[in-house]
Amino acid sequence: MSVKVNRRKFLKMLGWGGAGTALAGCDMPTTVTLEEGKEEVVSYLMPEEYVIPGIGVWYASTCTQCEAGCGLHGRVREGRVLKLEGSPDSPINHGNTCMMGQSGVQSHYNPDRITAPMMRKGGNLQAISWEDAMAELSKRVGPSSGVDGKRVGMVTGTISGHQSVLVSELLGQLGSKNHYVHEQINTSVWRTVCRDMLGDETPKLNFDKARVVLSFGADFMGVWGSPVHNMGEYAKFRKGAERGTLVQIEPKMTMTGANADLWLPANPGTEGALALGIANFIIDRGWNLVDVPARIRGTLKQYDLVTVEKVTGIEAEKIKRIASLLSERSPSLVLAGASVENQENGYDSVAAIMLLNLIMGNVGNTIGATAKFAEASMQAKQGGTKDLLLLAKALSDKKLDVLLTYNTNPVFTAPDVLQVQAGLANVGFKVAFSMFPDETTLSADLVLPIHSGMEDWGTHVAAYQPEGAVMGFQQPLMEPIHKDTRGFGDIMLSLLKLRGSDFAKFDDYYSYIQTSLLNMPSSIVTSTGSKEETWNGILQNGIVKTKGTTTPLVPKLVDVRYKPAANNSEYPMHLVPSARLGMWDGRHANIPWIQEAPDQIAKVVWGSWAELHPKKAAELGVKNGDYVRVTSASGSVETQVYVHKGIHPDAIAVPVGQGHEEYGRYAKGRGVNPLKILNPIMEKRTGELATYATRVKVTSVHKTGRLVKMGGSEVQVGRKFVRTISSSVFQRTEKEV
Amino acid sequence: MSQVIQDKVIDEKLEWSRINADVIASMQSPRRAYWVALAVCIAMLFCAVAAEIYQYKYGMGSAGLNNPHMWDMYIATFVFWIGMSHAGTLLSAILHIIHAQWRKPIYRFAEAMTTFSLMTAGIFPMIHLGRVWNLYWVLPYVSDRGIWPNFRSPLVWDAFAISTYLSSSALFLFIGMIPDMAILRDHTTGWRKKFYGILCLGWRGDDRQWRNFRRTYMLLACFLIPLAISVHSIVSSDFAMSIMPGWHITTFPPYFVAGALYSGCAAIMTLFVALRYFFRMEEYMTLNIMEKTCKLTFAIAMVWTYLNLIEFAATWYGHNIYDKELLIDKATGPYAAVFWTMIFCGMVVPFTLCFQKLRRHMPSMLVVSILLNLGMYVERWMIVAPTLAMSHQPHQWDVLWGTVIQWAIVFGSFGWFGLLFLIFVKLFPCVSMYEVKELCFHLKHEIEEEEHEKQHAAKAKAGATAGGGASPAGNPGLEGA
Amino acid sequence: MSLKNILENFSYYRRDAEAGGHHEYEHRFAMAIDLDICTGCNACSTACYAENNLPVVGKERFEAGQAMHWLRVERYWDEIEGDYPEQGAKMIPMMCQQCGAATCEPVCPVAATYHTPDGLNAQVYNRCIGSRYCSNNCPFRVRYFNFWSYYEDSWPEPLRMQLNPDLSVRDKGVMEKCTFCIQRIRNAKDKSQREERPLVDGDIITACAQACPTDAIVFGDTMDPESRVSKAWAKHQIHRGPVTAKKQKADEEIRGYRVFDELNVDPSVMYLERVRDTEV
Amino acid sequence: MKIVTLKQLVSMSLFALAVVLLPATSFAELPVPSHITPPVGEHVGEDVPQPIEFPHNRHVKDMKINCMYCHTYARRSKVAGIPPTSKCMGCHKMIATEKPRIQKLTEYWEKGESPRWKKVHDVPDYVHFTHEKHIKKFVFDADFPVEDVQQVCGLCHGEVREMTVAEKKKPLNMGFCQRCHEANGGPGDCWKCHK
Repeated sequence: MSVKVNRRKFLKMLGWGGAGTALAGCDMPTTVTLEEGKEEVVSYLMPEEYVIPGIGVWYASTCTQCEAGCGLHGRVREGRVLKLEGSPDSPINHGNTCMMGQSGVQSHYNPDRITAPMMRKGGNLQAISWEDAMAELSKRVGPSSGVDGKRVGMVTGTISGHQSVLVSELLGQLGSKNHYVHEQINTSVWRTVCRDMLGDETPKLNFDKARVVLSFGADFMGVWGSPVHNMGEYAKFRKGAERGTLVQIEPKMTMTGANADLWLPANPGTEGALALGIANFIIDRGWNLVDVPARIRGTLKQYDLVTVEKVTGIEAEKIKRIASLLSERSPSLVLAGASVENQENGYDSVAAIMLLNLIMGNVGNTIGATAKFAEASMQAKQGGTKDLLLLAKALSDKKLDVLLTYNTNPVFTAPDVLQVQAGLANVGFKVAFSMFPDETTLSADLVLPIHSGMEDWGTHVAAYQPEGAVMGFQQPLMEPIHKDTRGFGDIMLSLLKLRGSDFAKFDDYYSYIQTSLLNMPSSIVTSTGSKEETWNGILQNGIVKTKGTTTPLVPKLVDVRYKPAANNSEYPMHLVPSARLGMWDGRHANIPWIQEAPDQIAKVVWGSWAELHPKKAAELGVKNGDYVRVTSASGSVETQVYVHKGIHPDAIAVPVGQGHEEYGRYAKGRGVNPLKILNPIMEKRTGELATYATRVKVTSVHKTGRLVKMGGSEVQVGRKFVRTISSSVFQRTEKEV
Repeated sequence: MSQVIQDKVIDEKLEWSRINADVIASMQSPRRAYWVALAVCIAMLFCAVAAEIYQYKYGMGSAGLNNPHMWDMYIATFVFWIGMSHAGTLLSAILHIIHAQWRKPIYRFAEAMTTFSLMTAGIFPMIHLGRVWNLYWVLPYVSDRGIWPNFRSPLVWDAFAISTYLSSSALFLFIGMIPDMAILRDHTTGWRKKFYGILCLGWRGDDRQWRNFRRTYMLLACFLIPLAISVHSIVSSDFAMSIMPGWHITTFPPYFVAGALYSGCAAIMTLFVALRYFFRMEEYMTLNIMEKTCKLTFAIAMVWTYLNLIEFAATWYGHNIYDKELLIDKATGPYAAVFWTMIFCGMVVPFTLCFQKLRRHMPSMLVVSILLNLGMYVERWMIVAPTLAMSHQPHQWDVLWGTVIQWAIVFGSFGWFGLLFLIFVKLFPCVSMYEVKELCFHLKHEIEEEEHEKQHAAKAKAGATAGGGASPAGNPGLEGA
Repeated sequence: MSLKNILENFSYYRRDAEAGGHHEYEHRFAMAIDLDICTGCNACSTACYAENNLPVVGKERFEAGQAMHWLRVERYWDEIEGDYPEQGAKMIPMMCQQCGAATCEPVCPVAATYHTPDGLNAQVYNRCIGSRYCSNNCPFRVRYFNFWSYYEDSWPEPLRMQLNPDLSVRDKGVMEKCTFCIQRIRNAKDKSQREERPLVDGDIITACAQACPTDAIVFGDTMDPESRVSKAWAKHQIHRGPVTAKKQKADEEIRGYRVFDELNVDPSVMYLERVRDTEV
Repeated sequence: MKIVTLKQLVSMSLFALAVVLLPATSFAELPVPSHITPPVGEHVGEDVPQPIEFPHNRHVKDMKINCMYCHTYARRSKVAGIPPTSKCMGCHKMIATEKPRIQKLTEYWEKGESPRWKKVHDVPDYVHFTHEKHIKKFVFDADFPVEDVQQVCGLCHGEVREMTVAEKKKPLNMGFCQRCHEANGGPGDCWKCHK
């Protein structure tokens, strides 16, 4: 096959012989084999100068575990990738990784990967050959299929780079405008507010310049934005000449909250009021650094301390302290995250919060402009939950005949009331490009197994580009483990070729990327040296630095029409479908390391739990390990309780990620999925799904069990494991030396 | 009645031939209860063997052990059995040296108990090893690899101490049986005759043999006493040498020795009642002997209680916060029930031994002795488990109650011990015939002499009333000589 | 070691523990972990799983307390009166502290755990007979025992291909623990030897320190006065050896401390106290 | 102290006997490099069938090919490495192409596969032996002539030049290693080999 030959040609050039997964003269650890002639040794077919059996070689690539686009180095020994580390060259992660990046290898080597194309025959998915699969594709979406382009849809996760170009090309070729980009964990509302108030969707957050970070539910170390980058910046923020102070306001303690100097839960959904109250106090005292028009001032007047205390449940004294902190220790950085964004009033709350940045003069200081990747078609198409709602509507309205899914799992993430699973039945032909048998994939009619991030080519342009516009370059770290998987790009190319196009000249995705990267216009990259040198440089670094376009921020005050959410006596509690670094939106539930890694706060493993405040737990008469039923208007889930004080007494947090009905041996049938019981409430201004707005009631089901968590005692019992000193002492002993 | 007669532990009029006949008969036709006990023991052992096979195959996790609880009941049971072994040494060696005659009818089975409880104890370090097939690495043998065990480790000391103690106590048991073997050789037929013939090592009972025998026996007894004390001190150093709260205690060696003697005595009481019943030994294992055993047990119980309280006090007034916390946790935490069981059984129950009526009531003594044993078992458990459950590191605090596998093996060890013991008493005389004869002989003499003295005194008295004068038999003071 | 040897070198064998005691050290690897910037994100722990062939034990065995996380991130709550933990949670990555006066070492009956010339507590898996005394005697409880044959079901094919061939996969009945990534130390030493240069600070980086998104973990050799970790130890007035009066910190408010220092086990991991702005 | 087990004693004395009694039939022994105290121990290897019966004797004795010509990684890595098939083909495209073994090799080559050799000198997986260190110490650092390297290799691998397919001739157990380490000043730290 011609594809194969070209791949080989490349591999040879890279110096990475065709040993594949065979273990060349190596010692694969088994238990004890002392017998002579029991183990096999296989040599390389062709030797390569710097590949020595027994010595690992590091190759650069890009992480595909989330959308942040961190650079990776993968250790390859005897043709197997063993360990991933952050690439020090990457401006996004600076050599570091999070636990998801570390566990990329387990995604790649996952025992539950789909190894052959499958087609639905008589209700069941059955393995077929690639030839048959491609024939079927051609039959259903090819030129002779007579498919109506307008009735073709594609749903993906956040997508960027050349993959994005191919997807757009394909949909364009078919005449479809239905590209749904669904990402359960997103910052859509924040982005919209940034666009409206700052003129840039993804402004650069200079944690290192900030002396105070006031975060309203933004778990920026966990699942908000680019976590590894943010954590690196956070370290600078703490280690700077003056130690920065972090104040976190959120209904359930996230990892970021756990690191805060002051952690407070405002009544869920009232964070906007709190922000306005702080703004009002600041303006009242004349501490604001930027003038505020009288119009806005008038709105703010209603938010006096007494009212705000009543609405938010946060003591006036604390509000005053936060306000004075912002003024005394300017510049600051004020952020808003999931628990604020995903309320019915999310946009207005975030806008109120952004107002603080504007009046304290943070814009242009701690909030700066980022460079954008110059080629718009390759920029990240960032997903949200709005597209999920649109998809659900299109499905129920029977507007789609063909649906392609890639890198997202709407059947798992969509609330039950949206009836995505049922809606899929209305689609005549569903094609899933997938590595794993997840819920969406198994609802498809044709399943095309794709390469893992460690086997495939690709380019990734991160949405958040903190230090100049770069493109992450993803290259195979080893030969495909399974012989019947194919690259996503390769399949897209062959789909494009069905109708004949400019892409016909490329043998495979690799040659397309190579040609494209080597022929980037000089407006994007400054190329020095020969093409071969450039290409080798890309392979070596794993990133392509480009000339980004930067547009300065234009701060603009908008009217804040904040309205707190109404109370609900039938469902008194707020459901917090919390996400965490690691499990993300549930896509990593099939990775054993992630399942076994305890939640950062509750320390629970291998399952679901519900976090409750001791007050509420006492009211309900439950303790750790007891089961409760969490009921919303749209359904209910039953899970064990973990009681701690890091949660608002009126909130119950059920983590997202578990409760898979499919998705391989590690994920299937484990825990519950709180997303399923969400009410279909929309954030009013952006149309996103307000995932934090669902109200629930909690009842004890009088069943108990042992909560499987790490750690015996929850407190140090007088031991000196973690000691705490005040920052004034710290300032004296370490910063002034 | 005179003191001698009142305290006499056996009917001195027993004929020697009857002693032989009775003891030999006991080896031939015990009561049915014996067979029941044997069957129960075999069943228990069978459970343990099955559990151990499972554990061997799948790993120590099947015992429910986990990160804080690296040791649990296996080690507690090990210490328990080691402790029990001390009674035999106490009865036969210590009491032998101090010429306590009443030990004679019961020391044989106590010695057997020593050997068998050591054999039971010795199994536990093996059961508890993760890789038991490499057990021999603990022994200092000349290895091809040129490596040695770590002589600093108390576990290596254990290996030495236990094997030495086991071989010495087995030897002591065997030596003590030689004259009885000869009796059995002379009174049995068939394979038994051959069997005992080999074991009696050509005993003829001449003077030279008796003289050598006595010397050897005394020598071994003297050797065994310090050994017994050192063994349990070494076992205690498994704990005392560590850094853990509740283990790192200076008084552990005497405390362990006292506990050992205590549980040994309690076990003797149990077996006393059992054997007395099984083999119709009422004439040999008399209530007077039981009384003496009870008094001894009570004394040791008080020593143990004292040492235990001392330990608490030292912890309480000491400045080791971890120790103190642990003590409070023991008394109030998840193990509180077990802890108070130990206090009750170990410190309160022995006071029942103060009552003569109870002491002479065999069923009560069976219950009391079992309670004491239970107390001593949970004492060992209370040493091992709470320290691990609530040590320095609160993050790893955990309470463990064991799994079926662990319990099965622990129970099975009683079956194993019982089996060995029951086979022993069936195969060998559980009452030392020659020593009982000696006892009767001495007793008869003592009584005769006393009678004699009495008569003399009566005569003298009569003489005195009749008109006084010197004793016709001369100096009465010489008679005792 | 003959008596003559002991007599001749008496003063040598009586060296101060800070100078290495009776050990002949080539290196003394150590860490400094800043708890102020440690976020508790668990990247280190996962990196450790990836690097050191740590088995995934599954829910039931995790529940039984038989997990094998050499490096665990412990989370403690403040003992507070109020309604909310306003200072967040306390996170501490806890791994083998590679004590200079390790309590695990003397108790192993077969010397499977011993002190290496690199200043580490070695655990020789193939020598271990599984008496588990070492773990019992570890105040930090950071030794993990293979209660089951985890390798049999932890890495179903093709997950097995990820296993690091630089170190053994452990079978049941064997104790194991953090090694400060001995295989990385070895590879770095081999590399420096190959390049005929001395080992310099930064050549060796453990998997946890490498992964840490905030670089809270600093790893290095305290015998090299120029290393980052030496400087951190010196700055925070933490010294090798047991805590004696002369080695007490001059300023109690300086952040460095070693966990359970009062037990005089001479841990090789220095933690820096968590800082909280108490004025907000 | 050198410790010799009974088994080794017997096998050594048998070996010595054989050397004494059968001088005519026995081949000239491989000289031991003077700077090395050789490890002591003998082993009777099993016959390990290989996919191709590679004649070491032909290559080593007759052709005088250096060990490290084919096992090229020995001086650079912990594993000596089986030579890549391309290396075999480098000569055997031209040489001895008519021989059945070579034809078999050519078959492999044309299929683009490497033969799946059976490992003969296997140590348990918890032993991390490294060729590199040994070659460095005994050959390069000792200025030992590289052309005689088989004398060094032979200490552990036996007289490969007399074998066709490799056979295990030395016990390669810990005692064997340990005695040599003691005699030649190798490291005594457990973690040097076990980790």
